[in-house]
Amino acid sequence: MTSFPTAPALSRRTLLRGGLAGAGLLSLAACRSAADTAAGQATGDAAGPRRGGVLTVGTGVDFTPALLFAQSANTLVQRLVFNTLTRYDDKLQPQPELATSWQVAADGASVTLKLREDVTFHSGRRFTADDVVFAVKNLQNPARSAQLRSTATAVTDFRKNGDFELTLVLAHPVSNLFDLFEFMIVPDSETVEEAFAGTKLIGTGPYTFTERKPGSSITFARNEKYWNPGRPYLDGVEIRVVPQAESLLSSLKTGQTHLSYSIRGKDIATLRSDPQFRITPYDTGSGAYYIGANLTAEHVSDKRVRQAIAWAVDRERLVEQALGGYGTVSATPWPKSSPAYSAEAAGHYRHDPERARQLLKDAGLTGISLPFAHSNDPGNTAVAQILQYDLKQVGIETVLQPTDSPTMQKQLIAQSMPALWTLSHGFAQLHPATLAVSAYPFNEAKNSSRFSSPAYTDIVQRAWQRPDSDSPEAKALYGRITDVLLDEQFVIDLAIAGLTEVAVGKARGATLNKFGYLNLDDAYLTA
Amino acid sequence: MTASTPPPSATTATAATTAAATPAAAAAAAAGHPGAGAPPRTVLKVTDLTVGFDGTTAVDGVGFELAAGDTLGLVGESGSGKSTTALALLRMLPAGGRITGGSVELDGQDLAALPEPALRALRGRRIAMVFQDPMSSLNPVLTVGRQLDEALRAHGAHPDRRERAARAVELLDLVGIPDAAGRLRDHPHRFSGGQRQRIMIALALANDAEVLVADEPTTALDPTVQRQILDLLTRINRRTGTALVVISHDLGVIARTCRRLLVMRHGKVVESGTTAELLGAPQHPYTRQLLAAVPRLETPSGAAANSVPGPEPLLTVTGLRKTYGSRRRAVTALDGVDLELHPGETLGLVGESGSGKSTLARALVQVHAPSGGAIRFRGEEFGRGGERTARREVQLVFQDPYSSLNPRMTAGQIVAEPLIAHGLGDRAARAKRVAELLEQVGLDPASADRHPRAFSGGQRQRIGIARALAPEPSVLICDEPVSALDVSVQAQVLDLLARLQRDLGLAILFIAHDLAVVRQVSHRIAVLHGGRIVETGPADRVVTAPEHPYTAELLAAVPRLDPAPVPALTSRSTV
Amino acid sequence: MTALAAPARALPARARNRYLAGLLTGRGLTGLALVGTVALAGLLAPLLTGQDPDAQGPLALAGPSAAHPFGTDDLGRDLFSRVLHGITTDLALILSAVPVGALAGCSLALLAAGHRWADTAVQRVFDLVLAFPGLILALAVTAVLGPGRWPVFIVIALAEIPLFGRQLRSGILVQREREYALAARVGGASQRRVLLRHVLPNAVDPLIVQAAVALSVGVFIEGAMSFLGLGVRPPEPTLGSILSQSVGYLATRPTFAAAPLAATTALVLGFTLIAEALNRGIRR
Amino acid sequence: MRTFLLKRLPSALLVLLLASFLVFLILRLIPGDPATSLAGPDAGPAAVSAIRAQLGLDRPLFGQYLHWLGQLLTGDLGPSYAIGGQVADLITDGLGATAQLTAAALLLVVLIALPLGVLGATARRRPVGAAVRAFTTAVLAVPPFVTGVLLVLLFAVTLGLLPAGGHESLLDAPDLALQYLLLPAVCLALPSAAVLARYLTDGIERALAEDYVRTATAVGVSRRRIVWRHALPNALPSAVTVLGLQIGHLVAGAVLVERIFAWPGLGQLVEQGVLRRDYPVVQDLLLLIVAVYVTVQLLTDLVYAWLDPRIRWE
Repeated sequence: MTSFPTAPALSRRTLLRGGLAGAGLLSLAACRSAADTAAGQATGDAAGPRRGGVLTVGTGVDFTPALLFAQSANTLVQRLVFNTLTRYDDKLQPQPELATSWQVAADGASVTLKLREDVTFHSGRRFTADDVVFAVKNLQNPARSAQLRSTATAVTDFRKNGDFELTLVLAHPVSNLFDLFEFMIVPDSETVEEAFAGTKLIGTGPYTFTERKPGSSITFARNEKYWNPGRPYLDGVEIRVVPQAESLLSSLKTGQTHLSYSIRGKDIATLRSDPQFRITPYDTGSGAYYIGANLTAEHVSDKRVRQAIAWAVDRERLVEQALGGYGTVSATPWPKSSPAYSAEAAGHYRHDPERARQLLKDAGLTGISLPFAHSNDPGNTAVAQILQYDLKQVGIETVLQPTDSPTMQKQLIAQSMPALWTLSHGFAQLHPATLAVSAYPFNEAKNSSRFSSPAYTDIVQRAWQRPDSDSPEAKALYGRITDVLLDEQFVIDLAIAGLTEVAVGKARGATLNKFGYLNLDDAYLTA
Repeated sequence: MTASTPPPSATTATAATTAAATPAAAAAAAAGHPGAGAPPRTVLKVTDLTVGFDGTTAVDGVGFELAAGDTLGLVGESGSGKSTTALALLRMLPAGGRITGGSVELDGQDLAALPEPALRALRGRRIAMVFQDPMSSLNPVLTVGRQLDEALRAHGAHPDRRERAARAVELLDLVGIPDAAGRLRDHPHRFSGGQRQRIMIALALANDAEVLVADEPTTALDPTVQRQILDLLTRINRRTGTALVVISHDLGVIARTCRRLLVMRHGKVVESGTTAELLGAPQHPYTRQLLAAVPRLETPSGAAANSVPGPEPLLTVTGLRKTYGSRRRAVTALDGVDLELHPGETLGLVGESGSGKSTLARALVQVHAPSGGAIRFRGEEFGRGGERTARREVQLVFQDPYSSLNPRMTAGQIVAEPLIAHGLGDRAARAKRVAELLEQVGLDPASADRHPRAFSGGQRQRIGIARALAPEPSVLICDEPVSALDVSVQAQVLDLLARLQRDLGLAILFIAHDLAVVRQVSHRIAVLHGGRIVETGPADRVVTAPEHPYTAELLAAVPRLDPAPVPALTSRSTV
Repeated sequence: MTALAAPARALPARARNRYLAGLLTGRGLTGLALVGTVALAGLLAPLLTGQDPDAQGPLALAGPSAAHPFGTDDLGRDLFSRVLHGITTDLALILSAVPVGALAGCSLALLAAGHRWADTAVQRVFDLVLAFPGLILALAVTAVLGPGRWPVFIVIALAEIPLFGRQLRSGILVQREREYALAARVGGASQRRVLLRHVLPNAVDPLIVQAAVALSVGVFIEGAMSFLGLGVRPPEPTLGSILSQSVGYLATRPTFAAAPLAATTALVLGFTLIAEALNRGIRR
Repeated sequence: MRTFLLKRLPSALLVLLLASFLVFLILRLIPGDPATSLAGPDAGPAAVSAIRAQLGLDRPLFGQYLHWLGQLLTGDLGPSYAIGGQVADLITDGLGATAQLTAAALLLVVLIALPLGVLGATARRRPVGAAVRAFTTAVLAVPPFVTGVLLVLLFAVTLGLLPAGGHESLLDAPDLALQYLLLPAVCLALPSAAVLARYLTDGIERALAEDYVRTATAVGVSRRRIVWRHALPNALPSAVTVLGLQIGHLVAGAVLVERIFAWPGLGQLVEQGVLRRDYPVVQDLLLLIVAVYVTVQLLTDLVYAWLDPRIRWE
């Protein structure tokens, strides 16, 4: 299927000839058309998975090699070249990948993994337990800036039992151990520095890295010796970087790209009625919009002001106008799939300006003005303007501060944010403890809001340092975390909008893991 | 009117060509109308030609006939409509101009009524034109060969490029450009002014036009070059039988070239006739006035009547040198000039373009620092105190009354500038002085608040003089002060200068290329050539008995108002 | 001696004020009318529309209607009001930044006229400013100063400096060699006086034209900076910010872009027409 | 010509040195630093300082500057901080793409501006002239980011004639590469073409009022030939100067156009570099752009002298 069902190639050429008369263009027209080369050359039956073809994935942000081992804006590469030890299913239950089975000790102080024995790296070297040791140590290196470093550093010792069996000894039980296994790609120890520099990516994954043109594209070819027999189906994958949102949309519409996770909500809304596209929401990614408050700043140090803000925002309109309807109104960070999710908590704050005004009045604060930072891209600017307007309605004037992301990041890390800011955060789709120990906005030890409370620290540590994550006790702890968050409102959650997959009809079988790693093991292109 | 002095020892090419041409002219004159002996055919007949410019009439009912091989002169001062007439002949009026009546018949075809494409086919092929300013009339970025090529291919006579190139060489040869073949690839700026005018003529001749209209063909040129160009036109007229229409403000130019004359004023023909008749017995008062205003070389100096020069020199120049450019490629403009200027004296400095006269003037008013030698004012050397008094007491009058006045200032402001610069008087005193100065130069003090463009050329030159007089100088350097003016205006300005010298006892360095003018106003004349003074002496002596061959050459080139060498009518030969 | 142009010169009254004469042609008047209409609409914005340009509502991306003559934007704000207020912001920015840039450029050019070394130095400064891609400059200035009107102002002014400076410098070089300048020097005027009183007034003509061109360049720079998220601080409307906002909806809501585009086009067209008219007036 | 170059070389080098200093300074003035952006949003101070040390950002500023100058002199530009790979490789790739784009745009500028400029001057009073003026005004009034998106919507999405964006190597697939090139080049070229057309119109109009045109008319050269062969060559030298300035604008405009058309050139690289505070990439790139500009100016002067025989190289 091409993207121009009504325009056969011949008529297109005729059109080109007629429309763009000119000697130079005529010779162009006689050649191939670049407008439809992305259509795969695959052959075969349309009914089932089919071998062959090159899948083109469009993204708005280029891959940053230095963030290979961290959660970043582009996580499409990791799972194409590398594998993880396990992967979650829809119910957050780990499933085997490089690890075939695992045994957590009863006290939760160690875990024993059995590994696949038939895996080789793209370099031809065999995968063994040493590579897992290396992967964990790699994440413990602060320069790798891995978000789950806290969990990785909980591993204090490695006990090998042959080449394919290994026990990780933990300093204390951690409830999000399998988040680490989902997160941690296993790199080739010999070329890790080259991988970090983006020149050579050697893993055990389904695709081998062929070429990277920074700012433009990254291409991969099928790993013929992949341990999963018959996979992958595709001959290759191209990740195409299209920074301009409108252009990315156009490239999907013209069939130049088959698949993208970077389409803005409001653009997706325009594609909804088009049968040519399949739209699949995931609750992964950095998808929760929030307002952060710097608790050392004037006015917002008062909890009532923060709660007033939570009441003031019309979350429904935010989702509708800024996100094109692709998002869920929520006062808590948790998506529905999270064990910490509770409908009641999610609906705790509604749009109630009257209540907001009352709270401000109680606090003795009327007519306050606050600086309000936001990222200067169009999407976040729209979000910020909506929030500004809503806050104004309850009597909080804000001065918007469009900030570019490196500046914002520096301020976040240095804890020097202005009184208010809006951003989005991830990590709520995993085990709830990961959010509180690994996601910076919620980190109990050090966060941008400069919030700290012994009670919060206590609950978070208890929720984290336990071997189980699904038990009623654990869930009770999550509920208490939610209560603290709802009460303190140092992070005012607004809406959850994960990644949304937009794919042309012929591109099938692509999935994301919980960290947004693109998995194309089972992906194929129909004829 | 006395007979002209015969050309001195003929060393130049000019003299040679004249000599070569003369027998032919004589022969033609003797034969009357060579050919069939029938009266020559009329090629151009202009009837009642009227040209309007945005509502005003610039040419009003001009009519004449031109026979094949004939020569006709159109003479008149600025604004007389002579150039407009010339342009109207080819219907090439500038924007806003339009032929509003009459006809221009070329061999019976009315050019005024012809559609543009048909007219284009005639331009250059049957009627051609040479313009006044060869500097701007040649395309600066195209080679001379290209421009000739364009002219040749415009009428498709020579389809082959090589053929055209050969013809271009032939044409350059004809107009006397040495090494014609080698110079086809040069751009216009590589040629001298006279050579450019020759190239213009070659362009006009490219397609063997029957009528050649030359609009002020020599105005921008030095006298010796002027004479060469006029000789060339005469020679072409004689050799190819091309009929000539020459437009000029200079009676001398026309008298030398044309058999018949038309005198124009305010767009109308006031008098016409053969050159001999007109010069010998002018009928119309305007013609008489015009003739009277022309300075004659024969007129003795009138300077002695104005003032008697003082004994002590006011300004002394010794061994003045000036070089331009880098040390390696230095161009010497002044090469050891010695001069003395006495109080109340007018020293005429004669020289052609490139002789260094403007450089000298600028050195004297301290715009350029000399490279060597010394200038003393009242005995004090420049650089040792002399320059300070000189800065106020030596003033300059410029050649071009258009460009030397700041268009953004009023006449009053312009005249007041030196007063302000030298800190003379307060505002009220200055206003009074400006009025005084304007009156002194013969302008209405009430016109002080008008901008230069509201004045005529002569009036502007008066403003320039008033400005120079403002700081009460004792020396006035006049750099070609009248060469851009009409003869009648020229006479008035010269009178003004004479009067000022009489009244104020000014010393004047009068720089000019026109020997007749210089003789008239100067006590002494110095001749500048190649950056050196080649001859100095009392004005009358230098003109009547030149000691240096170059002075003699200059004298020979001065056009005379005696109609003696006017060529006879020639018929067109086949080319 | 040019007899040729004499008839044309016989009309001194008409040429008295060449700028005025240029402006009073059909072209000039059209330009003035265009700029005037747009500017007036901007100035009278509070009278023409009762809507707060920043007031949001649930009705987003609506087409033109009685309540919203130009429709609404993606946040439900009235586009008519936003465009009108945007015009004021743009004009205020451009009409202040361009003169400042022009003044700075001209001062540098005058400075350059003083000495040979000053000339070299100033020329290199112009080169440097011209060589830096404008948008990089914008990124840097905004990053240092933070968002708002100032960076836009500075970037526009900076961009104009070499344009005006180079033009004035070459004008001065030409005019300085004219005889009237020489005459002023001979008359005893100091170098400074010759430059300021004589040369400068005659060298500014091309700058008038440059100014009109510069104004349209200003509209452009403002728009480009908004597009890159470096423009005037939101939610303050500017033509550029509305346009860049509308880009995402060109396919689905073309009316969104129409109004700001029309205002920008009218301004640029008006300024260019005025520039052309002045140009012809000067050349006449 | 050699003396001309020798004379201009020192000041060109001076501009480069000044530019290097400015570039270095500006980058350090911009808030945010490479280490924090490399560390990611959730990094702790330890990670940041580790990265800072690794990148050498903990050294004194002047030392860093000298180190950079040293790198420039030895030609070893070192690795990029954030984008990945060697700076030299990044720049080489980007330069190739941008060179293609600007060269194509330049060609289009000339191809569009020449006929438009001539038409504007000769058909001033006719409808064609009005149409030309309307076109140039419209092009000048609509910002390139709108033009770009409109072009994509029209030619890629609606008509499906050309790709919406992207890039193909000119060596691997010239026919496809040209199709990818067309839209961005047009988008980039239009404003400059409009400006150049205006200057050409102006120059030709002025040339047509000159005496030599009168001469050509008098010898019977046709109007068409006068315009193209006599007036145009006189308008060209100053047009070349304008074109030289426009090349600077093309490079600057590339930031926007490359973004809209996903063109992997220097513009994108600069933007990425700035956004990630990739100092080496941005420093070297900006300096390269300045160098290109200085070279273009030199070339413009040479071409000017070549086109105008009155000017000689001194």
